[in-house]
Amino acid sequence: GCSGGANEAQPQQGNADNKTEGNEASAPVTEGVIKATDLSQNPPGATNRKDNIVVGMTSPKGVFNPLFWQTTYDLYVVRTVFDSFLQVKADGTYENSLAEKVDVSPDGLKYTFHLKPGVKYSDGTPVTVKDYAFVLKVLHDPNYDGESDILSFKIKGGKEYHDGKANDISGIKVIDDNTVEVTVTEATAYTKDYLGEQYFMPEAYYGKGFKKGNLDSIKALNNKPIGSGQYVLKSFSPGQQVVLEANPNYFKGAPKVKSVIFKTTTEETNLSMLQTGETDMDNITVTEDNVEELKALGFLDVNIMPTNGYGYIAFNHKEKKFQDPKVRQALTIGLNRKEIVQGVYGPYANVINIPQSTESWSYTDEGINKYEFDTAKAKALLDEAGWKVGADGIREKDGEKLTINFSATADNPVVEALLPIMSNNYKELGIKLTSETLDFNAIMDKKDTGKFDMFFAAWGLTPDPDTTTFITNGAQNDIGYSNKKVDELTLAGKHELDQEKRKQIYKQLYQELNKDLPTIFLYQRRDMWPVNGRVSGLEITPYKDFEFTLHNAQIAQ
Amino acid sequence: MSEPLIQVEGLKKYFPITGGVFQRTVGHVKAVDDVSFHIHKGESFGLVGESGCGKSTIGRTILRLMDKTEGSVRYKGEDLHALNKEQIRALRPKLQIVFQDPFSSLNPRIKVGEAIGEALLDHGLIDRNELRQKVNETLNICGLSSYHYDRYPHEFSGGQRQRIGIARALILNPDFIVADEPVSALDVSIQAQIINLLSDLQQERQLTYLFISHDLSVVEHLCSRIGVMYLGSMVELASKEELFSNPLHPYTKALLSAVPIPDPTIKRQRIVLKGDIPSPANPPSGCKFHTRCPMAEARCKTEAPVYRDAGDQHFVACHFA
Amino acid sequence: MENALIEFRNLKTHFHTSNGTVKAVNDVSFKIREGETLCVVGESGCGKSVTAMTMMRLIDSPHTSDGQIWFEGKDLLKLNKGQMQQIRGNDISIIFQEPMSSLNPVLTIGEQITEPLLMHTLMSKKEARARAIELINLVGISRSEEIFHSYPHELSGGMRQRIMIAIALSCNPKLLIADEPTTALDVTIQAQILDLMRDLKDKLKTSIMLITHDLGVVAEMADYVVVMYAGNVIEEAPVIELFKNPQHPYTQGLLKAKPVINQKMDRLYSIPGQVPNPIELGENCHFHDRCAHCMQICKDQAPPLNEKENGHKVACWLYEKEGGQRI
Amino acid sequence: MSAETVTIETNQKAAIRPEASPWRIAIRRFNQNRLALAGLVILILMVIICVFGPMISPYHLDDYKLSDKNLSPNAKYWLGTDKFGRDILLRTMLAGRISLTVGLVATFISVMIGATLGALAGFYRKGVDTVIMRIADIFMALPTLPLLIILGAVLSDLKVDPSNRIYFLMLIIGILSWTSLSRLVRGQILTLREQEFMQATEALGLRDRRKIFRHLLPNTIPTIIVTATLGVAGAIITESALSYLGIGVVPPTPSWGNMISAANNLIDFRKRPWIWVPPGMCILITVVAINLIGDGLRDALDPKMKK
Amino acid sequence: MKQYIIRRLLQLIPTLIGISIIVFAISAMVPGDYITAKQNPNMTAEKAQQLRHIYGLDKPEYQRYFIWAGNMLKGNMGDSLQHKQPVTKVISNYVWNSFIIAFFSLIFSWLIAIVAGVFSAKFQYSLFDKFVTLFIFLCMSLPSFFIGLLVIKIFALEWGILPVGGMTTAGVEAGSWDYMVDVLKHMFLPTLVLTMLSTGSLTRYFRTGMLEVIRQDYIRTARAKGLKERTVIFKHALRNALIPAITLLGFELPALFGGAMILEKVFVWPGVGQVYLESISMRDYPFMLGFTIFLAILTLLGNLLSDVLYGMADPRIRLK
Ligand SMILES: Nc1ncnc2c1ncn2[C@@H]1O[C@H](COP(=O)(O)OP(=O)(O)OP(=O)(O)O)[C@@H](O)[C@H]1O
Ligand SMILES: Nc1ncnc2c1ncn2[C@@H]1O[C@H](COP(=O)(O)OP(=O)(O)OP(=O)(O)O)[C@@H](O)[C@H]1O
Ligand SMILES: [Mg+2]
Ligand SMILES: [Mg+2]
Repeated sequence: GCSGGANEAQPQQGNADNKTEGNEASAPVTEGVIKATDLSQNPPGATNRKDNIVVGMTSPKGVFNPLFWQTTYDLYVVRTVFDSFLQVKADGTYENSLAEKVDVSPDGLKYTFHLKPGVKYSDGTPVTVKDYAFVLKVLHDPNYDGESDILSFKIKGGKEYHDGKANDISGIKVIDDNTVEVTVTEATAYTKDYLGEQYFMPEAYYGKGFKKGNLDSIKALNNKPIGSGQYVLKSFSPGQQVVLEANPNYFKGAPKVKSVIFKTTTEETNLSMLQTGETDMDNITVTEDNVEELKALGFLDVNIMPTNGYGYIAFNHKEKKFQDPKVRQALTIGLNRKEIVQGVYGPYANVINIPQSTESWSYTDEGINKYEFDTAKAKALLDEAGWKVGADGIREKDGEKLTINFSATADNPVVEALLPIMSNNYKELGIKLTSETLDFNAIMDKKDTGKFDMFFAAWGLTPDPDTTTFITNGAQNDIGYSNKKVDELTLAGKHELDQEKRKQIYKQLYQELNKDLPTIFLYQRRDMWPVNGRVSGLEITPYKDFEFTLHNAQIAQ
Repeated sequence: MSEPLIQVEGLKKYFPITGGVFQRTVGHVKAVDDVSFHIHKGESFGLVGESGCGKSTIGRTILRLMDKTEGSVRYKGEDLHALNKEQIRALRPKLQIVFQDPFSSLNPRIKVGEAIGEALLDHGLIDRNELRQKVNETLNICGLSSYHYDRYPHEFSGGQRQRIGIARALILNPDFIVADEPVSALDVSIQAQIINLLSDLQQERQLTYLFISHDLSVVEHLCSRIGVMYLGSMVELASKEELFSNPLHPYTKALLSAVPIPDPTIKRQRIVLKGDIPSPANPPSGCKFHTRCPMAEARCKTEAPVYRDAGDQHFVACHFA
Repeated sequence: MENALIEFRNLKTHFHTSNGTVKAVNDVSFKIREGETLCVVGESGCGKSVTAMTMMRLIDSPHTSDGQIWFEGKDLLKLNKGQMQQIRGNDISIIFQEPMSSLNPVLTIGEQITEPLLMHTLMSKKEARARAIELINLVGISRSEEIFHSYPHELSGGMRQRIMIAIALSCNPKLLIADEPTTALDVTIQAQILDLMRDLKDKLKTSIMLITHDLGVVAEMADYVVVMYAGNVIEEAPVIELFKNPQHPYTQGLLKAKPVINQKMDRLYSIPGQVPNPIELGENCHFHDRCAHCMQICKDQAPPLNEKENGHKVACWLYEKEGGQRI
Repeated sequence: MSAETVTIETNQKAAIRPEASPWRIAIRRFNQNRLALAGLVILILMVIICVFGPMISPYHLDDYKLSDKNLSPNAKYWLGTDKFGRDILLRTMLAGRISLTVGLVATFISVMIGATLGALAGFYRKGVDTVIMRIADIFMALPTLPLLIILGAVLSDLKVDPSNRIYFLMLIIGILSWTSLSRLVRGQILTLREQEFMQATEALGLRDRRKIFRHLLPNTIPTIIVTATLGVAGAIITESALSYLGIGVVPPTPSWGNMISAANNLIDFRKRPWIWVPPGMCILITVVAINLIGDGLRDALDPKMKK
Repeated sequence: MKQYIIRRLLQLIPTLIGISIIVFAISAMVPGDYITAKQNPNMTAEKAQQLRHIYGLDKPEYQRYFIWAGNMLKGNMGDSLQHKQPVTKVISNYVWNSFIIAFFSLIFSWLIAIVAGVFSAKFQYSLFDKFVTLFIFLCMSLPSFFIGLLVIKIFALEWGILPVGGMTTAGVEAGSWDYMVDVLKHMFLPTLVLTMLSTGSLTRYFRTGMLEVIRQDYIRTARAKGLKERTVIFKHALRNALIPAITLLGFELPALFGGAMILEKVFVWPGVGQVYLESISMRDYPFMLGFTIFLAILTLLGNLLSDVLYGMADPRIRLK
């Protein structure tokens, strides 16, 4: 959905300098693809490369192992080199990849995965479900220090294996080379996707020398991955590039582009490198300037889409003053969120009122209060809540002044706009606001220790709407928020297997969150992936990044 | 005479010679090698000798501006080298030195007025507002003027700098001054003025000098006893009358004969010393002077002469004296 | 003897200091002939060193130099840097008065002596080294090999002075300026050095400008003497004439002040009074307030330097016909 | 000639004036140094403009006007506006208050510590040197960034008012940057202390304090001045890096450093020079002014200075 | 001297112990750890607990220190949490890239600084001097990323003669001649900027050092010998102005290996500085500590080196 495009064009007036003719003619495209206009502008740096695509990105760490990857960029490599039963789709749901079909028992406790026949690893050895079982076993290892949290999916016998009470995981049964059955003790909506998402790693290669409790032999192969994915890792130069070559054995057919290079770029110059053709595509921060610049270059297809995440301002719910929903509402209404968002991203972000991406199947705006900026209403709410303006113009209640310490990380462009607007808005409301900028981890630490009033941060979203962010004592809920109704709805959503029913549950959940405002929901911005016009066939969406479709990519000669 | 003011006993000062990348010690320059003498209060003791024979080193070691290698230096019976930092600092105003090289002993960034007066202030010997007055007085005494107060050392001529050095020592009203060639750069008139000043002060204040000089006529005029050094050792020591009328050591004789006479019509015969000057790092065996001595014999090569009293407090270290 | 090797004409060097203009050298003219030893004597601070330094163009304090210095048909004050560089150390070399600060503290003695040799002669490094060691021996320093590798701070005052002498002698200059070269030397070595200079003069016809306070040295070395006072030449004459018949009251005072061995006296004679402040110098005889024969004219007018009999020149109103009255 | 006598007379008076202390003379010489004076005037002007300018500006720190964003210099906004439509002129002046204070105070602190400790180490050598230099070693080896992160967190936990944290910032920059100067000064003092004039001070029995602060340190002033000049620029720029960690200034309060950093992409850089040129110029002018003053001071304290 | 060096080397031990304690304490006090830094939206509390246990983050600080220090003594710096590789391996992966640009810029900046500094001093207040001074201050008044952007704009975008960033063009084969040329091309801009940044302060130090020295008497002596001005300045004067330079040279040792964080980012240079920076913000303690200690050792050695060199530059200095 393209929210408020017309509205957001307005502030552009009077800014003749920055307006290009294109802008004047039509409202800017804030989502979708801006196609290349003039491929002849393509710099030789790009056109000289006939059979490779260079993707600019932050440098991966070199942990090209599905079990241990550390950053998104490692994950990009993992996803091109390895394959799994299931794969995410553009809408955030999953489809079969290596799996021919998946059977789920009606109670959601037994999952039978059927592997496509004849799939081979890049080294020619056949892919079997034993490899899959091997991976699940490693994930249960007591010394496993990767990020995957398989224990929370409660595979039968998994905990016992992990704690050393069993030598095998009873819930994993290899039926034959192509069939595996996994039994869990608790059904959740996400279990199937999670299990299906685990990558196939050849046991013959990775399992050599592996003993329970010692993963060193597997880690040693971090930078020499072998999988069944589209590409094969040819070389990795730390900080420079990852060179990938087409996997001739790829089960969907050998990729068309012979090699793909992930080249390291940084914020400061990634745009320039696109311009000189040193890269073919990159993730560029979306700002009006950047969009215009890229458009003007003419040889880039600019993909713009909503980010999987949102920005918010948290309240400390352990503080009495924030326990009153009226206060939270007042602070939301009294803050000119639209102005902040526009100031930073122009039309390339929108104010949100629920903690979910517009792209998600669970997204809803039914019965959602928009909390439009309204100082008078905010003042009224505060009055209602018992915070009366004191002699010095600052509100007080029971002798306590309404003062707020606000913390924010400074390396976020939003903060720069947020701070002045917030302090102006809140001053108007009769609130004394002091703000500080801190190192990200310092804020996280404050969050953990509860020594804060309000802070600004951004949150990443997963394709599945299940989260622990707002449930009482949830793993990610460190702002002390607690709401029975939210707890119930979240759990219901987690355990309901039917998507249509889940949708209903989440609608209620979001309505409740929207009403109760555990945090001030601020904005969802856009991501931007400009791709050189000579490259086609890539599908780039919020949930499904470019790397899944690399094998479809083609270079126009 | 009672106890001597300064007693130097068996003083030795060796400088290490270093070599190689790691600057290992490969030998020693025996700059001062077992020298003993004493100076009484109110006396001026002259020290003459070959250049590089260790006179300045003696002067500095006596005042503990350098650490000794061996021996002792007593001032009023107190071993200067045994005092701690504060004790020696308290004594400093009483023990002064005029450096041989006037320029390098002046800090280029400090005006001479301050350079002369600072020690007074630092020792709390004078009030700040009397300082200028006092410095100007001293400048005048030393043949400089008050307009020199605010100038930097590099703006002075060699002789003027030397006088600054003298003023700096005198202003502290010391008991004992090591004067290391204090008048070498002065023209004779000012030289005369300074020497007169020094002897006046001596009479007035019972000042004691260790007067190091090459100018034998000046030494003769000012000093009552004179020591002659050669290659780190004292070779002869006597009252000036004795020494000039009856020099016993061949080196002293050669020295006296070489004094230039300020009369172009007189051409005098001087004793020419032959041979290379030996190295203090590796002094000759026996009598150190034997390599150049016109009277040397075989025994001089092997046997070191004893430093002894040849009668009447005339000490000498020579087999033939 | 007649050929002037170098001639100073109306040389003036004024320093500009924060306290005022110091007229260190104020209208000085004299010449040095080939093979002649010229001694400059005078009150300490009268401008002897500055005269020498001006000739070498080595003054780096803010100053102005006026007049001419003719050397081999060239005015040294007008030469460019390159030409001057060719002359320094080669045709004219100088022994500075302050031996400690004049030697580079971080270079070995050897390096400092061989430098001008390598610069001005065609010697190889080895030859230069041999020559340097020879020079060190020549100026009477033992353990020349060791000294070659020593640093200046390891030498005694006299040794440093002799190193300066060795450097100055290294290239057999046409003119040697020796600014109090033997102050730190004992008389035996002084005699040796003076012999060395005389040798040089005899063998190579080197001219020497010797600045000294030691009238004994003057008597021994000089052919001709120039007496300076407060930036002016006040008297000049061949050496015997000067010692025999000093005319200027200052010169007379100077000769009287010298202590002589075996001449017992209680107090040394010294000229009363002080040298005038070089900032305040007026147009008069600068010696007038210390002079026993001071006349009115001395206070009003500067006396010219006029030649009297026996090649004797003196600047004093006493010897001028139009001399005023005594007061 | 007569003209000359006149000058001589005036000079003479100056020379004779008895109360002329060394500082007086240094100040007089400083005055004679026109460039140094120019530096001083520029710096004072900067300070005046930064202090009083914002008071007469029609804009205010908290003002922003998105409809006026990214305007090039014009009659309304003399130096243009930034991406939030804030007046660059006002921000530059406000930033000057912070940056000038930080630059000068932090440098002052680091120079004081560095020069003193360096001098002590060089003068006493042995144990004192070992202790001070090992401390310096340790300071040099400290990872600055984590240290600052801690400091930021601590300040935040102690609820120190963010607008006061700038004082800690100055202190911390000062404390973290004294080491190089101390080593430089020590190195020089090691040579200086071996010179004969120091033996003379020993002979005079001067107190160590006087030897160090009157005889040795003035000889290292040129180095100190260079370090100080470089330090001011460094501190101004460092400040902007530190605001991220909770010890610098908090937006919207500007500083020259963070104003420039705001233009950290090629587009602003290319298209909107008015965003970064004013703060950049201000830093440059400040540094040049301080350098001029420094040179003047050095020349004034240099007895052999030509002029 | 030998003794002095030995003593100093022995002093390294307590100093390093002190540094290790302080550095460790700092790392322990820094808010957050690797787990919080990751901000994984799926991380459950149990999982976090588990990971902290595996990483040893749940032990008391002093215990962690002794384990870490004990391993350090055995030459084992541990594994980087982010890279899942031994810290030494990670350092060696990146440090040489930093080293080469630092090395070249060191050479260039010292050469330029000596020449510029000496001439600025010799012709103090001349047009040359003023120009050099202004240029230096210009470089110093702008943050380094800024100068980086400037040269990228000119050389890469406008003239198109040099690449924007990185160390190689994507796809060029390592080892070939083309590769060498390619790397040189990529090196040029970062080296240039690094040189510009470090030349400034060096030049200033050389200039003042020379200003002090060229008015000394022994310079007069050197001139009196008729030496060429070049010899006078570069041999006689420069040698005496070396002491500050030696101090600065000592600082270069850690700088050679420390990486230039901001420039590496601007030029996408695969240096260690950025990795270090990231290890700090990601709380990758093993790497952060390991590299800090590595730099600390270099710092100590650099300072020791300069102390030893003092004695060689000036025979009067007696450090015992
Ligand atoms: N750099 C300078 N700046 C100002 N005045 C100076 C400078 N150098 C010398 N003078 C002054 O010039 C005068 C002459 O100095 P000069 O060194 O020529 O004396 P001199 O005749 O060599 O004396 P001496 O025999 O003591 O060495 C002195 O009064 C001295 O104070
Ligand atoms: N710091 C030092 N290091 C090594 N040797 C030194 C040092 N200082 C002096 N010497 C040596 O010690 C000897 C004596 O030096 P000293 O300065 O005492 O001689 P001096 O008698 O004063 O001579 P002069 O009359 O020439 O001044 C010389 O051979 C000199 O080389
Ligand atoms: Mg001596
Ligand atoms: Mg002189």
